Amino acid sequence: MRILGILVCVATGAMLIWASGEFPPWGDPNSPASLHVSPRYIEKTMEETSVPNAVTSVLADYRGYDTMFETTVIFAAGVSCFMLLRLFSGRERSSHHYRHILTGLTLRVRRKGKQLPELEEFEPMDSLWTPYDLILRTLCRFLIPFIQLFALYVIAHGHHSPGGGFQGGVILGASMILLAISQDMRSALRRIRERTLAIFSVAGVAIYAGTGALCLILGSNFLDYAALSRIFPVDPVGARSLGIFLVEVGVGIAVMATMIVIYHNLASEGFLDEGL
Amino acid sequence: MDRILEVVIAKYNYWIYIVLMMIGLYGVIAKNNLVKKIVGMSIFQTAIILFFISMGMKKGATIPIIIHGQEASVRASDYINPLPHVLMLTAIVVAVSTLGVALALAVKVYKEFDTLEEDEILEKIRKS
Amino acid sequence: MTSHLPALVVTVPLLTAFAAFAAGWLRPKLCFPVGLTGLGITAISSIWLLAEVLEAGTVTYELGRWPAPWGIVYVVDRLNGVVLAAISLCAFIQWISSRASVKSQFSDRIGAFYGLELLFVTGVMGITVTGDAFNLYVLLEIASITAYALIAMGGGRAPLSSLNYVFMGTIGACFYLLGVGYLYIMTGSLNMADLASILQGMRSSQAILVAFVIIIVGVWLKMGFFPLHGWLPNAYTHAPWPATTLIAPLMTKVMAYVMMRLVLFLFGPEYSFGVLGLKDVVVWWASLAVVAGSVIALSQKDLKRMITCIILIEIAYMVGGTFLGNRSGTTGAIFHLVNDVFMTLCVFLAVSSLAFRQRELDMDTMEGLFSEMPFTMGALVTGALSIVGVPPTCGFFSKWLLLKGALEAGHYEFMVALILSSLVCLVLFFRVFEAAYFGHGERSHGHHRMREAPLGMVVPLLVVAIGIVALGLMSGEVISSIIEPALPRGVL
Amino acid sequence: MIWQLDLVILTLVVICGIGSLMIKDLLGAAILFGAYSFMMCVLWAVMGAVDVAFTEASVGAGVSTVFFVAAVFHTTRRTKD
Repeated sequence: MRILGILVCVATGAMLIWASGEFPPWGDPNSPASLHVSPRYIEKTMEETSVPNAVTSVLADYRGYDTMFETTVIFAAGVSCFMLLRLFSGRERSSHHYRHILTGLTLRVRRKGKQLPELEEFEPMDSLWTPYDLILRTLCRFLIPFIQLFALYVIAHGHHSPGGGFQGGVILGASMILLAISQDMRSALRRIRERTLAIFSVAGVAIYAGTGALCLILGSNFLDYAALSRIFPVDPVGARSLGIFLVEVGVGIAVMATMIVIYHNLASEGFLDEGL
Repeated sequence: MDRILEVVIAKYNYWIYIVLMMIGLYGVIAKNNLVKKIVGMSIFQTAIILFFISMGMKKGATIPIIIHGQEASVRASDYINPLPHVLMLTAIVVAVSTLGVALALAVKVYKEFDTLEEDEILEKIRKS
Repeated sequence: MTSHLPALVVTVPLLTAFAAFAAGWLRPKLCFPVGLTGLGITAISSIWLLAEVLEAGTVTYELGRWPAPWGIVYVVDRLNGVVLAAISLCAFIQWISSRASVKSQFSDRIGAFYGLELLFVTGVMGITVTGDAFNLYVLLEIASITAYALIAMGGGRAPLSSLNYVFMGTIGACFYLLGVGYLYIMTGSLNMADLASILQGMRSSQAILVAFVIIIVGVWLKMGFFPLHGWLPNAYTHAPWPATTLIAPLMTKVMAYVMMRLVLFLFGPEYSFGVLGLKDVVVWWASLAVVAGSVIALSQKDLKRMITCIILIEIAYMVGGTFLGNRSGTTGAIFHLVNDVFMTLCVFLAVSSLAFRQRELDMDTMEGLFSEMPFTMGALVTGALSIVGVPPTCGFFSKWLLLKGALEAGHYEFMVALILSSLVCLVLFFRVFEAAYFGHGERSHGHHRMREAPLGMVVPLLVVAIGIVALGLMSGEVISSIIEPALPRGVL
Repeated sequence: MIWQLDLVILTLVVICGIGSLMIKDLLGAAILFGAYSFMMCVLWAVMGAVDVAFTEASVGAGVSTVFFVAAVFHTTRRTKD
């Protein structure tokens, strides 16, 4: 296998490098990639969508259809993780964790159905055990609101600066993951329940696809945000900007919920009681 | 000699990207451990993303956010090509989705076979 | 409304998937009817779209109303119109048929399962309809990720097979993406029509050649073409039945469609067949793959695995037929693709109804099935005859065209491989039927009599079986009015 | 864009990539993969792809690493290669 791998890699690599001889020099402003399609995005973004960040306007408008499926991909991944790992009831864990009280080391004992004899230095880490670390807890409690605030800023300010729905959604999701790591999974789940997460993840993607479908119902093409000017008091260019904002919010919600779902299912093997 | 140096300077970036891709590809094909294979897969995907990003690069240009106050006179050569960035945002999302599903599968495989080494798993299958 | 049909065929299953997933959390009973409605609308609109295309020619749809090279467009011509209709019908029929087994196997996660199935359909429909090279990659990943998850639900070895599929599938998709990157760096465009017109002037470029090779290898990996097929038999065998009957007929066929689209339309026949000179090598290779697939299929004992291995043979037919590069061969390949969707669906559905009543599918446990499950076995016979290539089933006509194409191109080895593999298929299915027909009477002890599969499975199965024969009877019309005009000009 | 900086970061990326494949401990591999992603993110920021760099910093170096650690925690750290 190893030799085969090396052979395949060397052959492919040699072929790719051979072909790279024809590429335009690295960073060449006159390469076909910079001259053929892309100038319009840069020159017309203000005029056609009134969004200064060309990446956002291309992402959510010119090629908004790709982004809709990008959100769908992450939604599909969340649903897949849920479906593959989630265990609903009555299954016993294959391993148990014990914590050495003096050193804080964690041991894992893999014995199906059997418990270890009671030992004084070890405490079992079952679903009722909660870690307690004052520094970690306090720090995270202070940190999480700011992380979430920043995430909201990233989502809302994607028109003018780097960022947007996806990045903001990941940061929001990461703040909840941090909560689950620093405290425990059950208290994180008490803040935002599994059912809520599932509904959020589907609602986020549905906002995106629904915005597109709304444009279709309003008589224009799918995802043609200019049609939104018929129901919102904005001109067609402003409507594009508005449409971009709407879908970014949808992406943010979907990504946040999906990231948390994936983490919860991976970190608890689908039991959703204890995390890392 | 000068010509060779010129070619090297113009192209060495591409070569390093391709080397990186091949490291990842080797990881997927030849590694024995399933999580290592997943790491290799992610490296391969990220290297392709790097290759795409470098296509949009223009020397002497700035990031693709139109500077405030200059909206009237935008020249395309002043800003980096945004299209590869958009494509690669999508590709990053695809990469992390694949990673999530692959890790979930690896956890399931471990539950079933109690090991992550491919040869040991095949051995167990052959025995049963 | 008719002008929005290309968008509807993708967005309706997408929105239905969300609805089904949400229904799984709120009212699980609603999942099935919601999906049924969605797939029904999809099937109707794709057939309507095909009619529209036959009447008015190629339909283009600009998403977000951005013109072609800047925005993403959907282009529907005769080739993908007919593939779309086949896929959506197949998904609709499969949806009805798999109801009972989904209910019994996945009652606690029914919403997630149905949601993923619908997303898979969205993915394959989108791959077929899109006119943008990068959009194809994103949709490909949707179809793949959902397929990984659906396959891994089989239990036992399924997660391992699925993980293998993840690795191979991701390498394939990455190769495709890398090839698109090579095309983009040389041309600066992602739109297929635009790319095709720019590539006209770049016939001798090394980078384009490498892009062609990488893209085709990536697609072959996804298709399971012979030396790259390692993931396919395991993944489809260990998958749960409702997932196999959906994924096996669609995934590989759609990738075969992608190969045809790229070879015939993006790179163009002059380039793919003329300039490169890879044509003969690929046809030889396909012949080899047909033989290898037959050998692999012959060595299987399990019925499910055996019919899975037949897919390998069918895929090799399509590759070979496409690369024959003449009119009959390419027409045969396209027609075979459409037929194969239904043939595979028929055989898989029939075997899944057998499996629904009887857990093990060894050749030895099949005695007396003809008298116990006459309708299921009848449909299985029809599907098998079509795969072997017996008139009047549709499989005969596409194989005939492939043979004709091979004869015209002078590729006798492909003809030999075709005939040989048909004989192998005959032997394979004859083994099954012999066991099922003649084994009656010497029943092993303790074997209770099996009932016919439930009505919800038998009716769709019979519809598919009748459809195969009908498609065969109408093949002349289908070929002359839909498939032959679909070919690009360069194919002689 | 300064080519010396570019070269240094590229070298670090390659080293982290090889390291995460070579190291004989899956947790270490996960952390090195996080480092690899972060170097990648720096590289993209240098190339002017700020949005992509932002995404990679939050996804590749952040969430992906957490996923890896979660998966390794529930399986094993042992690896033969």
